[in-house]
Amino acid sequence: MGPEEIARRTRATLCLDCGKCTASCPVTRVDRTYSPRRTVERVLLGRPEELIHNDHLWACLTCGQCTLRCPSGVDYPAFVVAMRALARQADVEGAYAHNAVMQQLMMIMAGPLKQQRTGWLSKGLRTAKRGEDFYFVGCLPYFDVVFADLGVVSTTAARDTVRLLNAMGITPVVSDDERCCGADLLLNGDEEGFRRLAELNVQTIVASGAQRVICSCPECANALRNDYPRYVGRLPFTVVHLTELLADHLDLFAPDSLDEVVTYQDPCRLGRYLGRYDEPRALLQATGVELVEMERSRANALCCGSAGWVACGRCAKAIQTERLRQAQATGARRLITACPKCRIHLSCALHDLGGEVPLELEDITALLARALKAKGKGRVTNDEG
Amino acid sequence: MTVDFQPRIVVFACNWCSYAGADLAGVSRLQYPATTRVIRVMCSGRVTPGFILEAFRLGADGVLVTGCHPGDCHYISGNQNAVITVDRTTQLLRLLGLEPGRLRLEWVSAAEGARFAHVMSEFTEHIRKMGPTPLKPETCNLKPVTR
Amino acid sequence: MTRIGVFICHCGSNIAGHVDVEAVAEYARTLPGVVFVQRNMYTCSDAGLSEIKTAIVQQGLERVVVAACTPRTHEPLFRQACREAGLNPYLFEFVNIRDQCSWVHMHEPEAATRKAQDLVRMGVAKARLLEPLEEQELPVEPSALVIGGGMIGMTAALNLANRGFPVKLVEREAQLGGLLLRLDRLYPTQEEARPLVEERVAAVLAHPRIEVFTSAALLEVKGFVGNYEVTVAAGGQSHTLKVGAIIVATGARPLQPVGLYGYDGQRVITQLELEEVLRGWRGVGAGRLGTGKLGVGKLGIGKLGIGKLGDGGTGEQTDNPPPNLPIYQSTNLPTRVVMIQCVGARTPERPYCSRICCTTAIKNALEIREISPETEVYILYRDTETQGTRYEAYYTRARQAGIQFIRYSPQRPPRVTDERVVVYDELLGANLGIPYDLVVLSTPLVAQDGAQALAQLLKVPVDEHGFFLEAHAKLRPLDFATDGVYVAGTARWPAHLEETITQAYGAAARAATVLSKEHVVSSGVVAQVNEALCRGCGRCVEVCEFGAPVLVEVAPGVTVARVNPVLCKGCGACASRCPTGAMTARHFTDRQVLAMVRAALSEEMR
Amino acid sequence: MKTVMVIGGGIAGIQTALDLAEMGIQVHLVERLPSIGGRMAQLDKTFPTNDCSTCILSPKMNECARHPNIAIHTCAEVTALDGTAGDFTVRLVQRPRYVDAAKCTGCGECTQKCPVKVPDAFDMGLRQRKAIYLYFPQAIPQVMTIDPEACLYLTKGKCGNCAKVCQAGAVDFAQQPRTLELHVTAVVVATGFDFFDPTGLTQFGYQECPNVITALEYERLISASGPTGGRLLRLSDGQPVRRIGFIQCVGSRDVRHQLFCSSVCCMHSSKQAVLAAEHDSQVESFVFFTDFRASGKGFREYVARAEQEYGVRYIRSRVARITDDGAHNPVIRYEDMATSRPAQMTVDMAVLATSLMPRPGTAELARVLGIELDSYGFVKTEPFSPVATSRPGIFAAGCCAGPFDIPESVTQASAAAARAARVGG
Repeated sequence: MGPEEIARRTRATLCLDCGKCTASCPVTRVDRTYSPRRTVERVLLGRPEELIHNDHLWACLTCGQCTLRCPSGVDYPAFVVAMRALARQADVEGAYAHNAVMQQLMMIMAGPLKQQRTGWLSKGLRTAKRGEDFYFVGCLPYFDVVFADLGVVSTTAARDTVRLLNAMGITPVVSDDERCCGADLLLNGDEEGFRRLAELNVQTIVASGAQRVICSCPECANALRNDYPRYVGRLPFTVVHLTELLADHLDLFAPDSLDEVVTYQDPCRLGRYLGRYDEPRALLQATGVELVEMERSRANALCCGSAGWVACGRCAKAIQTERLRQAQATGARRLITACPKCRIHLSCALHDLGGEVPLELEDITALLARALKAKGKGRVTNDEG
Repeated sequence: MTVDFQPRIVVFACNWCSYAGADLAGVSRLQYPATTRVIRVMCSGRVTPGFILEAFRLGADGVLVTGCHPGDCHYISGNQNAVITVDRTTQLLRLLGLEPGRLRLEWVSAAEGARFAHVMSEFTEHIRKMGPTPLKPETCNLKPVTR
Repeated sequence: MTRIGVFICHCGSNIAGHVDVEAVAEYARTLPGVVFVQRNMYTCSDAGLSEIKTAIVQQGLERVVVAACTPRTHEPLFRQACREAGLNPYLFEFVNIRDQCSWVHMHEPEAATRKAQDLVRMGVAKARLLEPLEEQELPVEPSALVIGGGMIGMTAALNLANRGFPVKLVEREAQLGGLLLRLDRLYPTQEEARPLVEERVAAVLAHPRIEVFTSAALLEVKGFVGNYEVTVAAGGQSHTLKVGAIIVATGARPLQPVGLYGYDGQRVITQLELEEVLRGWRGVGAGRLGTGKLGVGKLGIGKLGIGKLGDGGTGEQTDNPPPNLPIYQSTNLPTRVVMIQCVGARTPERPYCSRICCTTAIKNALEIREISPETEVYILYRDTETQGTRYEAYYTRARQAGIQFIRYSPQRPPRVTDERVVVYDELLGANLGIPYDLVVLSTPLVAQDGAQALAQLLKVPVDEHGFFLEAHAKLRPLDFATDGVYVAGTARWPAHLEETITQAYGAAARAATVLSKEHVVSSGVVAQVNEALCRGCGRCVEVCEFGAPVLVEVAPGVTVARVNPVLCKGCGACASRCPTGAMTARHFTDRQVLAMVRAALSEEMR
Repeated sequence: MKTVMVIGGGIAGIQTALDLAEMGIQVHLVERLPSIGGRMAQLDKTFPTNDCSTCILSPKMNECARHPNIAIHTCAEVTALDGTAGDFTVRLVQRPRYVDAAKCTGCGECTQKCPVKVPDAFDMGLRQRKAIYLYFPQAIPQVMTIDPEACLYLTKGKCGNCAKVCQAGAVDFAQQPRTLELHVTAVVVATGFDFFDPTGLTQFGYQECPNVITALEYERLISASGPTGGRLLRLSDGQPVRRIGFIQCVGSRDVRHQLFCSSVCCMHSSKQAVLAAEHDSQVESFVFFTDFRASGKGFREYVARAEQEYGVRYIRSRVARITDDGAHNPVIRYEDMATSRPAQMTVDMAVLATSLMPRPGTAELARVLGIELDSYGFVKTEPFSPVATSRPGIFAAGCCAGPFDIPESVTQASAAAARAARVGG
């Protein structure tokens, strides 16, 4: 796909030069030299190589804020991602975070290895090898290692998810053959790697006999639901995010079980991409917590500042700091995230701020698990596995 | 595994101790298998999980990180960072399903030519027993990470 | 495409004998970017070097790869050759096909040759990505700060000043001289301490290039080797001093044995108190140098002058010695004196040996015998620490002088009763009761109370006992890991006067190695920050042992790391710790190392 | 232009040379042997850090070789000195190497072909070397030397293999001793020490029992680069060592030999015991001492670790006699202080901590330089004017002036640099 093709497919050719995107872009607010409009302009003027060799290509968070507001409906994130694929063909890549360890892991997972990624399973959790529902865990076990020094234990979310599913009477398939969903490779412009991961995951899921895939990570959910079909064709199963599913089981939670004030971070993928703003809120309220909204929420929610494990620098930190300040301003003591990556990025910023912002981050699954009505099966045993 | 399997082993060696140990092995004409390819870094603390994973991703049968003995580090504490790096990477290999035994951290001082040669031979044998890595460049995305 | 030249050394037959150098050369020609390949009998010979230079010029080489022996000995040689031919020396890459091929795979020439080809491919892969690096020069302020106006500080200051370097000498007390002022005599010569000190003080005060600050406090230390900016509070105002090097000579203080062996400052006193007493006995008034201040109550245990303006030297004491001292009546000489060694030393809480107590005890014992030959002196010890030629002889002399040495063990320590000291004699295997007039306790030197604070000001470490911790116990005893800061004397560790004077000269020499240069020059192989990518998280600052990276606020609320190339040692730990990829270890960048990894494993070159 | 001659290329001489050179002062570093490095190069590890000696020494040696302000003269000795402080004239005589240092690349081709084998002095004769040889692997300069007593060509006019195989054409049998005259402003003596030879002391069974060795021999034995590749084996039968006795004060603190204490033995024996345990945790070590002297920085802590972590046992008793039990096991006889009765212990290796002595050449050098020696034969210095000798402009650093450990020697080396740099304007 050449630059013109990309411009056409993403409706960039329809750009009105109105500048609404630039005015909406969280990156621009930190890096004044960055403008989605001008980025598009470059390509429209037939100078794609300028963009390809410019760090601005990697600045976009693909948060979708601009697209949501664009009067011409230009899919700017899709435009950027496609241009990154071109850049990659020209041997140009972004500045990967964490010495590119995440990229390495994703690419190795595209290989033939038999992973051992289900070690997080703990006693009392019911899972299966085959079945109707496939729990797509995502990279949580890897996060536990890579982000150990942030003190974030991501697999807690996996255990809590299984608890919640069990409470719903679902015994999900959990598989060692699951691969990274590949969303980040796609964001890095590595379509080849993404396709291979998609194919392998579809194989695994189909082999398990699952009709439905449940994701606790919005990025996975979005990748499987919206990106996989574009690369590997129609999927023989449906894809849901945990919150979508739980929203029909609010009775699982004791209405007054939790008495605390929290605020909620809308993940870009769950919110602007999948349009799920109400479900997580309904769930939170079902537990009795008082939910106070941040200055920017729902469709206007501010991104957690980093995507694709790339270009996670000064700009990312500024956005994250602003978001944390907004959360702090609500007076809530807990900031609830529904995306493991938001949790990691915001924890990193908290670490950088060195206690300046007295906030606790908690994944929504952890909070919900705490609020589960005590039932015989799938009771909350607050073990960390 | 047949003996004619020639492992491909990437060795990271710190400039001050381990690389010097390799030199001493040479000067002392100590023979060891031609299975290793040494990459010199100033300090074992320079090695990152990314370096190690890149080697495995592209089909290395084994990776050795070598540095100054604890307390001997030319940069005071660089080798302590190497310990963390190798430990983290080992955990990742376990998750990925690649035998952790294919990665090892060894201390070799500038005076330990014999030890360097021994480590090379012994690790080569160890890898021979494990057999070739299931990973080959063509099985993973061939496009290397450049930064 | 970058033009790369590859030079392959035969090293006589050392390489050529076991590696098919022709085949290696042929292979090298096939590598992308390689435009020139040459074999040499000895690339490191004058002939070889001039061939490299010629090729750089005639072939327009932009990178040079030499496949020969080890960079550890020969890299400087080849870099120089590149420099001489006008190529940035950091555009040179070394491939070791002798120590890592021919010599270690002598019996498998094919394998050795294949490996040599791989190593050349790896070298070329890195060479392609090499960047020209600049060595930074920063001017040096050719003057020194000496902290501590005792014998050590003064000696170091004089040596530097006499070499022509201006010196700022900072002392927290009201006068120069330090602990030595309170000593009566010095071992092993038994000469008076005062004249030696006075002579130094006079020389310092008279020296045109030494500026003395007494009752002074150190407020702030900024900068780095060659370029320190120090703020000193003295005489009710603050002075800003620019210096190129700093010497720490703040000394130590003897432990006050409060609560040990019935210490009362009357009949049970310390060796240091005994010095005063001996003066009394000898009828030497403690008058000279206006030492009225020198009551035992102020036994040099004030704390280092660190703190707010003006309070230099007036710091209160931590352990207060008993009141109304000094004590022992100088008129009636004792018939029996018992000295107890290792009081508060070599114990669980203070496991070290203070080195000087045995010799100090011997000195004072000899003085007692000299003043009053009838007096019996007993020294209860654990091990005589009288090493070397002088002090072993000194120990012998003490035994010849009739001083009694009785060894005790920590399991059965001596007991001090009202009339006698009871000690279990290890060798006799029996208890002895020694009636006494005076008990003298040998207590260890302990770190100055202010040492920790000073260490923080200077950003240098102290050990678990509070003594300053040098860069390397063996080969860098007077250096700190931080360039341009040095330590001498008992601030580092208890030591004999002779040793501390030696250290003073030594530290002066170390400082002079900095001050003698017009510039401090950084290596090109240092870390570098891409500020746009930096989060200012400070992980690099945490991991660096040399204080090279620091966080600076570039805009309100925006901090980024900056690396001082002069302090950076190029180890690259910061680059591997950096979460965002903002930190680059130049000459060993991720791209360069990964390129080598890739080349090691795949024929295909990108 | 200030120029300083440093005599002796051990760690003290190296440090003095580097400090002076870094001050911009020209240095002539004169070494009697074919390589600088001195005693420290022969050590395996160093207390109290257990640092590998080579690892920390050889970078400094390379620095000397590389430094524009340092001229290294190996195989050289000082034969005359005239003048006064600030203006000395020195005569050096440089023995022939029979190898052209400018041409030799240190490739070692020649040693492969040399037919003559002689005991290697660097390895305390525990290993053979060739008549043409590199003094030790990290030698500086990296240049071969021909041993004129051993070389067939120089002794019998036969062979000459080395010359034939040397592609660099570096071998030069015609080399003659050279005399150099240097003008220097100051001189630093750093000629180091020698170990007391216990051969005469029959009481310790040295050379009667093959498993009684000296501390330096032990050092080479346990060194990774030594004759056994660091395996701790008995000299008699090559069996691994299980029980070692370390005997302190051999020749030291003894009116019949050296009155002085050698300062370093308590610690280096402790280190050697620790190394033995590190090689093989089964090894039992016993250190027999008179007074245990460990007042240096971190020393007591080190000894505590030796006792608690490595199980080294310390026995306060001066060993009276060592005999061979017939199976080459040393039998150590001493007084058990607890019972005041004679006791004995059979070990399979005994290591003698022999005293540090003035080097044999010291008296002659002192005569040439016109400096005084102390009553023990060390270079004389004054307590409160350290490193200064009896002659203005001439200084002494390290073990030529007495027994000192490495940090003290290095400190004196820097001190000597400071004082030498002062001389002459």
